[in-house]
Amino acid sequence: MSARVQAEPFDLAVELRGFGAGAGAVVTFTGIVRDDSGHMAALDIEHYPGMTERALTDFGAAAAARFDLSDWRIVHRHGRIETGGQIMMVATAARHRRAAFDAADYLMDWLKSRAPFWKREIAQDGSASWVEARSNDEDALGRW
Amino acid sequence: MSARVQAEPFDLAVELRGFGAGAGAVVTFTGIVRDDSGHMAALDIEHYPGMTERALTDFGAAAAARFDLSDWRIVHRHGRIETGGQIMMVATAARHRRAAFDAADYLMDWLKSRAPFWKREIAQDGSASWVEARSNDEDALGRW
Amino acid sequence: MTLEVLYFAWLRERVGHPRESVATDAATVRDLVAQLAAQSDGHAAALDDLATLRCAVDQKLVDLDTPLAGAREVAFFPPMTGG
Amino acid sequence: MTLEVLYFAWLRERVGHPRESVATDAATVRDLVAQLAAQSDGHAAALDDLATLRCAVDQKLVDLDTPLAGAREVAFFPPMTGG
Repeated sequence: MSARVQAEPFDLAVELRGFGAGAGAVVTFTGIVRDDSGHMAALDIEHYPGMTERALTDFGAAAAARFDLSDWRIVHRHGRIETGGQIMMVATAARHRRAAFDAADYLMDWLKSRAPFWKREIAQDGSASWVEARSNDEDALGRW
Repeated sequence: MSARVQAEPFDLAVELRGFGAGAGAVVTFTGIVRDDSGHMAALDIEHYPGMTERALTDFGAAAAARFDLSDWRIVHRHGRIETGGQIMMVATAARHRRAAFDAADYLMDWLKSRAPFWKREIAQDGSASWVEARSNDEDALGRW
Repeated sequence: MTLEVLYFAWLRERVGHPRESVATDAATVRDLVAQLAAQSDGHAAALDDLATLRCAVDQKLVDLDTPLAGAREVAFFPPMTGG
Repeated sequence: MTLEVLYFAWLRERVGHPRESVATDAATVRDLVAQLAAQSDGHAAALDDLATLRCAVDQKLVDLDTPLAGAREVAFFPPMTGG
């Protein structure tokens, strides 16, 4: 049961070592920098130190209570991440499959629009533009 | 894009090496032997060699087409698996989160009631009993 | 025709063996089930409940009314419990 | 009171710096926004669109009508894009 914000890459295998002992179902989600335009070099992710850790810990605790998780983990990176690099991961462990899936989905919805991260796309020519929030990310919270 | 049936344990980290290159979202599900009764020692999983591989490959291909996956993997074990051991995993890679989540969920629904595996619970006293199919596993397919 | 018939899980246990070659004129899976059920008490017990009986013809899941013409391998088993 | 005010993402770029200490009598976040927007063209541009403006008081997300009594740190930023 932990949340971390870090510049360094993470290793899913290391994060899952000993994760969810006693659970029946473990779900992981990994977000990866994707180049949709064909011109992107990297993402640069700004965050709000202090608030970020607090928000992620609150989301994890809320998910654990709601879905009766036996374990959860959130790792989110900040700073520059090249195309193809991992941005973040969540892992959830529960007795049953449905709870593990739903909890991971729930955490992602909260991360997308309530965790203080801001993505900037860095193009191959060095120009940068802030990623705009999508209204359906906000709408997604209405599901829960 | 592969399905495997094996007696040996698998290592999620090894399975994910190079998995989903170019995707934006990777979801994994891992099923673990859970002792609900407090008396269980292991699961023993029987399968239908030949048909199993075919069924898993068909499910994977169907999920790939339906959810536009860039990659998928299914590994399912057979034989004796001690409590706490991994039973199976699916991994899905897609451009977007929703597709990766839904595809993993879809594959699990199919695996649960259409892949030729039969679980037997081995109690600590050596007695064995076949796991009964749950009607909601069957119902779950109606979602898709 | 001669079919290779396979049994899995508790059907296998009740029949007493995992496979057998069966000479049959059965037109459908349902006809074959009736023929097999008459073969022994174990077969009868294994094939008793048609509502929960699952069947594959040449390794594809089918229902009981599937024709057997051209089939080589027929498998019977209880509802699956994988995943 | 004196508040520590933080800006993130393109709000930070428009304001020109990431944080500042602000002496204020503002009763609510909305009052504070009005005071800050009058401070410079950069502030005005950053705080222009109240519909998309997001705010945290002492590191908790709040809406614009939240009272500032007892607050120490107020942050302004655009809609978040994590995950």
